[in-house]
This record gives sequence, structure tokens and C-alpha cells, in this order.
Amino acid sequence: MIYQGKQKIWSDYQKEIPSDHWFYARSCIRQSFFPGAEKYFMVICKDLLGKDIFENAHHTTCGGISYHSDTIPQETVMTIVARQFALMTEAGYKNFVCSCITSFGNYTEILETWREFPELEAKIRENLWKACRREFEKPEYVAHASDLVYKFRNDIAERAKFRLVNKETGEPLRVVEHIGCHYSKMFPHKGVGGAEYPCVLSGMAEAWGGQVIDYPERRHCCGFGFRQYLVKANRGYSLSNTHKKFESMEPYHPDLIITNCPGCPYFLDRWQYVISEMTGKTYGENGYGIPALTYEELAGLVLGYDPWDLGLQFHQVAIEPLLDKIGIEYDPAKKYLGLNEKEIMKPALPSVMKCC
Amino acid sequence: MNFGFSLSPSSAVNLDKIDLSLYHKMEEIEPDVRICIGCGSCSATCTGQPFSGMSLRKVILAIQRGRENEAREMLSGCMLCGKCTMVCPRGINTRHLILSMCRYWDGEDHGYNLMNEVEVKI
Amino acid sequence: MIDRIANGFHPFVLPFVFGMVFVLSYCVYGIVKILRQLPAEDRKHFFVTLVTPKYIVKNVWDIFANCLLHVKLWKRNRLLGYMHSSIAFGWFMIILLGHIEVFLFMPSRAKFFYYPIFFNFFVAENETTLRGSLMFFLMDFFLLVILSGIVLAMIKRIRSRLFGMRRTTRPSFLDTIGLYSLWAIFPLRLLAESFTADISGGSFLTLPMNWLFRQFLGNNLNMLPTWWAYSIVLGIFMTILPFTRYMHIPAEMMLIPMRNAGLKIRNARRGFARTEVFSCPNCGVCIDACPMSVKKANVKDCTVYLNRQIRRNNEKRIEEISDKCLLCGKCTVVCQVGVEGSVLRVVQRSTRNYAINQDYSCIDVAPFKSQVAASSGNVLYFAGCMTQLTPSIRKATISVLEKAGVKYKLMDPDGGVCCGRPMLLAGRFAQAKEMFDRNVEIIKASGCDTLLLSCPICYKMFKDHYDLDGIKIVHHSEFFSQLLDEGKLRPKMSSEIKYVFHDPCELGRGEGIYEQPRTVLRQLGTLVEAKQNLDESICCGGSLGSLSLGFEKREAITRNSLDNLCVAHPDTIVTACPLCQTTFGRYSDVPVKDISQVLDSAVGEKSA
Amino acid sequence: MATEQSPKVSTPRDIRKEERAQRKAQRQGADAAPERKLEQVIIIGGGIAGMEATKQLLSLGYRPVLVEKEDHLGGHVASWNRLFPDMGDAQAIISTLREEIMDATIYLSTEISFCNRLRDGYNVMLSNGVNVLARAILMSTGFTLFPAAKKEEYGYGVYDRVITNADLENWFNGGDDHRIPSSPKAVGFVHCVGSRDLKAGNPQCSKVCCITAIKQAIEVKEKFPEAEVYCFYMDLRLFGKKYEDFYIRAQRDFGIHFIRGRVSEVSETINGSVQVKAEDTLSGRPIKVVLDMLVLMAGIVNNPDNAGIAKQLSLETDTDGFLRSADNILSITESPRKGIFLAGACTGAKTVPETVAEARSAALSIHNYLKNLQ
Repeated sequence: MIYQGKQKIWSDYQKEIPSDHWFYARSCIRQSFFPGAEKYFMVICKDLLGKDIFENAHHTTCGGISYHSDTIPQETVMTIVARQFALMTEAGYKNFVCSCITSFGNYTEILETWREFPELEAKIRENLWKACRREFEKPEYVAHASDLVYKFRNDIAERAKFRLVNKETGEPLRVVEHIGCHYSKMFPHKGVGGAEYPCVLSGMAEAWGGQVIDYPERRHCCGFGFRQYLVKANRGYSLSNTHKKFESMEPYHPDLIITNCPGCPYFLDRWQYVISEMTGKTYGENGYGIPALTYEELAGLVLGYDPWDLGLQFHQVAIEPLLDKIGIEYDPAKKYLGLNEKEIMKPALPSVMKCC
Repeated sequence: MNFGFSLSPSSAVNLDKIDLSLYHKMEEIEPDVRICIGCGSCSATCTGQPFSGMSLRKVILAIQRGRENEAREMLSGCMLCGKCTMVCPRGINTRHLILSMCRYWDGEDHGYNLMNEVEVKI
Repeated sequence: MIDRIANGFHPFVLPFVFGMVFVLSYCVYGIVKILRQLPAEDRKHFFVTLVTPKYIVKNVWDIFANCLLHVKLWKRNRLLGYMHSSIAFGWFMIILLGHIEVFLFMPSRAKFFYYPIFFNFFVAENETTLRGSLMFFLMDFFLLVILSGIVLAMIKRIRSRLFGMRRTTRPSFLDTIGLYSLWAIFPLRLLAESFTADISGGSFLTLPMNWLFRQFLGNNLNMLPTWWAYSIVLGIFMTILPFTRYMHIPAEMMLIPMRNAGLKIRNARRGFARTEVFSCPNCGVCIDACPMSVKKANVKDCTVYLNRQIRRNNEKRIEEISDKCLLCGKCTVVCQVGVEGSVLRVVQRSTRNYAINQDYSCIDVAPFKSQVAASSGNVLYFAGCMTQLTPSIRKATISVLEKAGVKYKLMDPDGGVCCGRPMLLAGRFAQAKEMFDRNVEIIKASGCDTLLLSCPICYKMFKDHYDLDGIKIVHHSEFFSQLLDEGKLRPKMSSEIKYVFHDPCELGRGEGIYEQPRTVLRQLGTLVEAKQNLDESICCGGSLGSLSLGFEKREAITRNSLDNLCVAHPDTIVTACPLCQTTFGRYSDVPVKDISQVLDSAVGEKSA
Repeated sequence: MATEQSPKVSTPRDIRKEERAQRKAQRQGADAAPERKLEQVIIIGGGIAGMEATKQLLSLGYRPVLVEKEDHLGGHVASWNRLFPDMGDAQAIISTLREEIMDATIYLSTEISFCNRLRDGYNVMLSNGVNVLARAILMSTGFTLFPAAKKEEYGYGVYDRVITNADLENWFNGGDDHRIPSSPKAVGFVHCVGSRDLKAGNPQCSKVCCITAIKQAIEVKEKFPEAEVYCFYMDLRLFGKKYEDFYIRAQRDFGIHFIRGRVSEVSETINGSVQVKAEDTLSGRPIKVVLDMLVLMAGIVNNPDNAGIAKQLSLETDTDGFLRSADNILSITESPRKGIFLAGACTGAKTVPETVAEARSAALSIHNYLKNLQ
């Protein structure tokens, strides 16, 4: 691997990311999968970095999940998106940041479509007006939340309490990054680093001390594939794609996976359990899995937030070996305590994969 | 545990892992198997094709890709009429190739049956 | 006649006695072995013929004519015929006369079987007796005949071209020893008899030689060593005979009655096939006949080498030789002992076991049956696979049929089931049979009384292999000839056009149809002949008979066949086989047409 | 070589001097070329097209002035090793041509500063300060190779074992290349890298890459007989003399595998080899193979340096990005501008023999043009 070659490509794919004044749109599913992730994104942006980032309680799903599952037509999803833009316009913002990469892909695709077909945009404006009497201006910048974290990665590194380094050996942790298909595969120029050698996540991992692994199936889909997973008859196909990725990354012995998409961390996490039940194989050390974290969770970890506050107990793969490797202290007893130390239920343990 | 779905094998041909022993045997018997350009003349003219789907082009490709099982059925419909040999633009001795494939398909030499009593009338 | 040696024995006869006992025992062993290898019913039938007078006469005559007189060879090549029959018949006569001498002069010694061979050593005769001088004259005469044959054989070995043979076999090591010992036998006998001629009597050859030798040797001390040498050489020849090509002498005497009894090859290596293989005299006539041997290629793949390799059980070579052959059948036509080169090869092919055995159960013949049953007509035309690639033949044939007012049906307008012959030639009889059966079903469903074929490959298959309940099977050339005879077609004669007819292997040598296509062509234009024609016509090189011969290797064969056809500068080469037409068409400078095409263009509209 | 090291510097004064000398020779009855043939012709680009045209113009009695921006003649061919289909020596062609143009005026490491159009000719100012007046200019500015790194998914410049056809040719020519392993087990060639690819900005066929890939695949197989060699192609476009024989040899004698399907992506494996994915379109299945070396057949694209000169001379580009000829059938060597001629790959991808033939044709066109001006 010629690192300079990658750097050259990264330099070709740098996008402009305004440093402040953002309108934030959440993901429809991440809050239930990884509830700490979006929360700590806001905490980091607002409290730690002191940025102006606004969210409106009335915003909804972007509709991308239904669009990609072939359940709603494109004009509907465009109208939903138009409403999100209207909320942004009403709040007086011009920079739009979203938490989900399918949303990011969705917003980008719609804006590009409107650029090519202005008559469609006019029609959507009419639809929106008819539906809820709102009007909107198109955002000047659309970013994914990871773009922002990438932009502030060095600020975060400066404030970090931990580095992605093995405490015992001093070696950098081996990080697998997965940007998710909708981040830049559709519009390479809209993603940091392009589509082939994206650097949005690898930039974070490297800034925080880790070493990024480039394994053969790096570009491959996480396996979610929307209706491939949602339709049970196709679910084996979804699983097989994830399995292919793990088989490919296995020889590199990764310490963790850092991901972008709501689906990616979910499937890279949960399918490890399913694969272990089906094949008896686990991919981490000593019978554990490989922890799959969102970039916000990882940022939270290096900044020294409590793992359980970050919601890491919601992961299927146990996070503890990673915490031990980095040297992050945690209280095992508090793993399944919720707000105000209230007992939340303990999950049953898998038969193959070790989970604490 | 039964999840109601399972891992499906990859449909990809992995050239590093396939078993090419049959192909190599064919290369030894009829080196011209290498020069097939997949034009499909053999399949288009095949007498057996309408009945069995025989396509020599596909059979050759299947053994090159280590997927013999997909082609066995086709070969068993060959009538050996020789039209494919007549039309092959690359001059491949297709009949001999087919006969040799039928003989060594499973990678074994099935030998001779010298004690056989037959009605020989040609 | 005086018995010279009191007890009628001398040690020098021992080498001969040993050789003779050995070869006779070997032959007995061989005969028993081959008889045991025959299928029981064949064996029984064979024994019956051996005691049936009609067969006995035929067997004796055939053996006499073929093994001794080489009648077939005489017809083919007089010089070779003389060479072979002088040695074979001369030797036979010497042995016969030897026995007659013993019975005439020394009946008491008849029990010593070496006595007739060395008669002149053991007896002393006053040459003035009439009986003696006649016998001695005959003995010297036939010895001279043999020696002339030996001289020719020596010349042939050095200069085979003088005998009209371009190529001959390379003898194996043992063959060479056998050859030299055979050559040595008769000069040594001459010398031995010459040395004893003043004692035992002699005639026009031996007496002068005796006189001559006495002039400068002055004694007869050479007598005994020469008789020793003669006996030793005989002993050597007899002993190695089973392992040389000379085994063909006894084997052919076995083959003739077996063939007369109607036996056929039933196994690749045993029984009848084995007798044929051993009957091969390695003369090499098949090499020149073989179309593959053009430009000195593939010489080692001719039938003579197949026989040799089968005798050696060299499986690799047997396979190569069997697979390469075009199965044109010409070697069988020219073979003096009638070794069936093509059958022997196909039966070798049939011994192989396959991982995939074809299965045609997926073929549904119902649509074909209903299609042939639906239309009317009593002639069913099956164009065949190859004709699919030469649609002009089908078109011309149909056109001729219509012009002649024949009511016909098409059996395979959109392709059909292969006749099975290509599969049969590959030695896969069961698979071929499956295809036969499918076609038979369709043919019977048609209700026609005549099956018309334009491809000789199909024709031979239907003609020889199908039981079609009296349905007449005709090749289109045959059919056209008949239509002309009946006056149903009135073609325009253009005598300025020179046609040459190429006899397709399957039609000519295969089915003996030589005259009918020529009859047709004579009514269309001037018929010229190829250099080698009729049963010696040269395969076009496109034959499906060969399994392993590649496309590029066939070009020389085709070109050679074309050169043979074009000696009389024809304007058009006419053939009656789609495969020959396609093959020649690739390289020919002269237009190549099917007989149906030339006939169709010569017949105007509806001449009937 | 002497020509290259000490190029003759011609000035209009020199020419006048020579003209006088020639006229004198003529008067004395010596066998000299007619006066009009002393005329200068500027040839821009010293590749094989420029060299061949120079040679022809010399023999027609002109004074060709050959301008080359590199410090050596021969263009791309100078860095190649053997040429298809007879494996002729590329260097030998260059040295033969070089020897035949010893008498021409050659400026190496020189570019065109600017040119003006005069009433019946051009005034060309060179970067070395020389000013040349000529009534005819020949553009033989050639092509550039598609920058393979633009096809990011193939990882040229990123993966250790990915090289281009030019890199491989340079290695055959004795160059050092650490990316080429000492005993590869599997080698792949990707055809049409930057050719027939709208997404790469070049929809044209580069014409020579298919046959070059076959040539190089054979050469690789000759060097590494143990290696399996795969060619991934979209279409095989082998149009030239004996190319089909070459293809059959590659298949039959060298056992090179041809896979119809374009490589979709390349990734590096843990031991530094590359994993290549493609669709085997003939069997309709995805295909995957690990290779120790991957050669990208970079295509032929127009030379961006042409743009400046083309603008000054008011030349147009054709829809394929190459210089436009007056007519693509009858006058491929003539530009729409009077006195400006085109030869070689500046008008599109060409093989070596085509380029040489076109250069000859251009020289003849120039000769006829100048003759008719008299």
C-alpha cells in the first residue's frame, strides 16, 4: 500500500464543511439502536466545541428507509425532505447536517435530481405547499454528522483522554472503517476522500491514534441492503454479505470497527452473533466478537465519557475487551443500569460468542 | 439455533480455489480447448441442443471455471453428430473434446472393458 | 534308392526338429486358445462348418488360392504376386514333393517327419532312374522358383518403389531375424543339396553346382556343415515364427475357415479379432492405401501398425491408432488377408468406459411423429444433420422430387434426431441404438414405404442397422437413377461439361453404390474418372470416423483427394454426401456439387 | 546521436547563404535540387511520425525543422521494447529513423513559444529563441497515455502491485521496477483502462491496447512461465495484420486466460497482492482472483499540450478530443487550415505502421501543397 497515493486521492476529494451554524436532523432508527450516539454528538458539538447546532422537535424521518425498501415513491420522499428543509429555513439555518448516511445520500440525491430537473423541484414545492403550507430554501451545505466530526477530529484529539493505542503494547489499535454505501458511492465528490478510499472515518481513527486496516472487502456492503434484510426470504443473503466481510477482515485481527450508517454498525454487530450461532465462529480475540462502534461513540470514548452513558451496553458484541485494551475504566456492575441507576433488563447470553 | 434463514454460498467463481484438473486433462488431450472464443456457433448448430440444452461453449466455460456440475446434463444430450466440429471457426476438434470430457468427467480413468462381447457392425 | 544312414538319423536334424515341434505346439496352443475365446454359439457353428463338405471344399480352395497362390495379390500387383506365390507355393511344393519321395522311395522312413526335408542327405540315388530324375528335376525346379522369389524379396526390401509400393512397413527386430533366416533357408538348401548331389543325386541345378564345387574344393567336407546350417536356419525360423509377422502363415489358414463360417468380430482382442490381427502379414499395402498417410504423415497409424500394437498390448498406441482413423475402409479393400481395419478400430473404441453415458430419454418424438403423420406422400425424406449445413442439397433434392412428381414428406424440416452413426463409429453402440430407436418410431409413424436419404452416413445406418419392416431405404443418387430409368425426369444433356464423381466412403465401399450416380451423371454430361476411384476412391478427409484428427491435419488429406479427382480436369466435382461436399468446398478450385444440385439444374420445369 | 547532441541551428541567413550556394552550383551545371525545394517545413513533435515525415521531406528536397520538447527523439516508441506482432525491436526503428534524418535541423528540449500567421505562411518562435519562417507546418504532436490513477478503483499509485502498460514496457526495456515481483504466480491485465469509458472521459477505443495486452501477456508468460496470466477484456478489438495469429498463440501456446468482463474493483490483500473482482460475462457469474501483479492497459488520449498550439494556429479539435482533420476519409493528414498538416496520433489512436504511413502521406501532401503554391 502506497500511503502517499491515498493522500493524493484524499486531496482531490475534500469538501467544504462550514464550521458552525448547523441544522441537525436525526436518524429514524439510530436512536433505538444506539441511543447514546446522537446524544453525544450534540454534547460534543455544543458543550465541548461550543458550536451552534439546532434541532427542531418536529422533524421526521427523511423517508430514505422506505424509499430504499421500495415502499414509497420518489416524489413522496422528496416532499418529506422538502419539509425538513422548510423546518431548517424557518429556523434560519442554511447548513444542513444529518445523522444518518442514508438520509445524507437521500438529501444529496434529491438536490442533484432537482438540479437536473428543476420542474420536479417546482412540483415538490407545490406538493409541500398543498400538504402543509410550508416553503423552503435549499440548504447551502449538506453534511453528514461524520463530516463534522472529521472536521473537528483534531480538536477532539487535543481534548481526548484516551488514544486508540493498546495500553499494554503501545501499538496502535487496528481499526476497520466502514463508511456505508450511501455516504459517497453515489456521489463520490460529496464524501470526504471520495468513494474508493474514503477518509472520513479513517481520518478520525488515525487522528485518535489508531491504525486503519485496508482489507480486500473493505468496500463491500455491510449486508443490510434494506429489503434484503427486511424480507425474511432474502435475509440469508444479507447475512452472507456480512459474513464475507468478516472472513476478509479476519486475517488482519482488527481491534474494532468504526462505522457511519445506522444499518452498518447494527448489522456488523448483531450478525456477528448470528454467524457465531450458525457456524460456531467468532472473529474477535478469545471467543469475543469485534466491537462495532459508531464514530460518535468512539469520539465519546476517547473523550472519556462513561461507556455506559454512551449506551455501549446496547451492543451485542461485548465492548469490555476494547475498553481494557485502551485502558478506559468502567464499572461492570453499572452496565445494565439505566437513568438514575434504575435496573434495565439483562439480556440472555449467546451460546457461542462471549459477551462479558 | 434456527433463525429461519442461513448463510448462502457465494455465487462467485474464485479462480484461486477452483479445481481445474478436468480442464488440464482436456488441455492435454485437445490443447485447442484453450482457443475457444465462446462464439457459440457450436451451440447454435447443435442437433442435441433443442432436446437437452447442450451447449459446448457453456460446457467448456464451466470446466474452465471449475463448475462441472452445471454442464454434466448438457453433455449427456450430445449426439456426437459432428456439426459443431464443422462450424467451429477456430477449428477445434469439438467431437473429440466432448468424448474425452465424457470419459474423464469425474476425474477418473474408467479404463477399458476388454472382455465385453459386442455386436460389432459398422 | 539306397538308405545312406543306417538308422535314418543324424544329429544335424535336431535344430529343425526342435523348431518344428515348437512351432506346431505353439499353433495347437493358439488354436485352442482362440477357439475357447469364441462365443459358444460361434464355436459350435464353426465346428459344424469344418465337417460340412461344402465348407470343406471352399476352405481348401480359399487356403490354396490365398495362402499359396496369392490370387488376390496377383490381381493387384503381379510382381508382388509372383514374389509371394513363388516362395509360398514353391516351398509348399518342395515339402509336398519331399513327402512324395519318401513315400515313393523310402516308405519305411515315413515315420520320421524330418525325413522329407533332409531326404537328399539320407538317401543315395542313381540319377539315371527315371523316377529319381523326375523328382529331382521337380525339386530343383521349385527351388529355383523360390530362389527367384527370394531375389525379388531382397530387391523389394531395398527398392520398394520398383514394386509400386511407395512406403512399406518397418520390420521389428524379430521380424528382421525371421526375414534373414527365411532368406537364408533356400540358398543353404541349394548348397546342401549341391554338395550331396554326386552321392544322393540331383538335377539341372544341383548337379552342375556339385561339379563346379568339386572343381575347386576337391572334396565334400563341406557337405555336413551345410546341412547343419540348413537345419539350424530352419530351426531358428520355426522357433521365432510365433513372435514375428510370419505367424500370419498359420493364422491365415485359421482365419479363412472362420470367415467362411461367417464368424464376426465380437470382442476387441479375442477370438476372431485376434485371428485377424495375427493374420496380418505386415506387407504394408494398407500404408499406401491410407488417405491419412499423404505427405508421409500418420504412417504409423495405419492398420498394419494397429495389428502390431494389438499383438504387443500397447494400450496407448492402440488408442491413438484407433482414434485417428477416418474409417474410410480402403485398407480393408486392399488387404490381402482381409483384415477389417475399420471394424477392428471401432471395436477398440467400444471397450472404453465413460463417466458420462449419453441419455436421450429427454427427447420427445411425439411432435415429429404427428408432423410426419399429418402430411401425405409415400416417400419420407430425411435430410440428416449434415445436410442442415448444406441446405442447397435439401432444396435441390426436394426440387427434383417435385419435378418428378414424387409424393414426399419431410422428416426433419427443422432438424431431427441424429441417425446415430457418428455415435456408433465412436464405439458407443448402446447410445447409438437409443437414437436409432427414436428415429425408427418416427419413420414408422409416417406410413411411408420409402425412406429417402441424401447423406450416405445416415443411409448406411438406416440400411444396415434398422429393422424397418420392409420400408425401402434409398440414397438419393440411387433414387434419381431410378427416376431417370422410369423416364420421370428428362434432364438436358450438356456433353461439354465434364463431371467427375467422388465416391463417398460410406456410399461406395460402405454400400457398394458406384454405378447409380454414374448412370445419372452420364445423362447430364461427360463423365470422367478420378485416378483412383470406385472402391479405391480416396476419403475427402472430413470423415466423422476419425475422433482425434484435428482440422489442420485434415487439409493435406483433402487436397490429396482433390488432386486425385482432378486428373482428368473435370469442370465440376460431383459427390453425393454433404460432408464430402463441405470438406472439398473448403479447398477446391473446381466447383463441388451434390448430385442433386447438378441433376436439378439440368432438369427443366416438370419434365414428367 | 551526433544530430541530437549538436543540433544544427538554422537561421534565415543560413538559408539564404545555402540558397546562394545552390544557385551557384546550378549555374555551374552541378546536379542540385531545384531552388524551390530549399524551403523550410516545421515539424512539431519528434516521435516516429515527426521523424518519418522529416525523412521523407529531406528526400523530397526540403529543409525540415524538427522541434521536440523532450531531450530525445522517438516519442513514446523510444521507451518501448518490442513491437507486435513480429516482436520487432522498437529501439532499432528509432535508431534507423534517427540516422536517416541526420541532415535535418533538429531542436531538442524546445517548445513552441508562439506562432503568427503570415500572408502565405507562418512565423514560429521557438523557446530557444530561434525564429522559423515556413509556409507549411506539420503537427505530429502525438498522444498521451490515460493517467491510470484516474480509475481510482484500480488503485494505481495506491497498491504496490498495480502498474501500467507503460511501466511494464519500461521494465522489459531494462528499467527497474520494485512493483514487479520476482516470481509472480498470477498476473492480470485490465483492458480498456480509460478507453471506451464515458466515466473516464474518453469514449473512444484506443485501438492498440488489446493487441499490446496480448503482446505483454505473452512476454510476461515468457519471463514467468509458472504464472497464470489473465486478460480481462470488454471486447477484443484485434484488427491488424497477423493480430489474430498472435491472439491464438497467446491462447494455445501460452495458455493465457481471456475473461470477458471488466474489472470492477481491486483491493490489496494482507500479503500485498491484489484481489481483483470482475464479472465473467460469458458464464454470467462474478469472478474473483488474487494476483501478484496487475497491469492496467492505459489508453491513448489526446495530448493536452496540443491545446496551446492548436489555439494559436486556430486548429479545432474533433469530437473525440483529438485534432480535427480536414476530412476523416480523404484528407486525414490535412487540417482545415491552409498550410497546416497533421500526422500520427495527434488525430487519434494509431499503431506504429499506421503512424509511419501517415507521416509519409503527410510529407507528400506538404510537397504537393507547396508545389501548387508556386
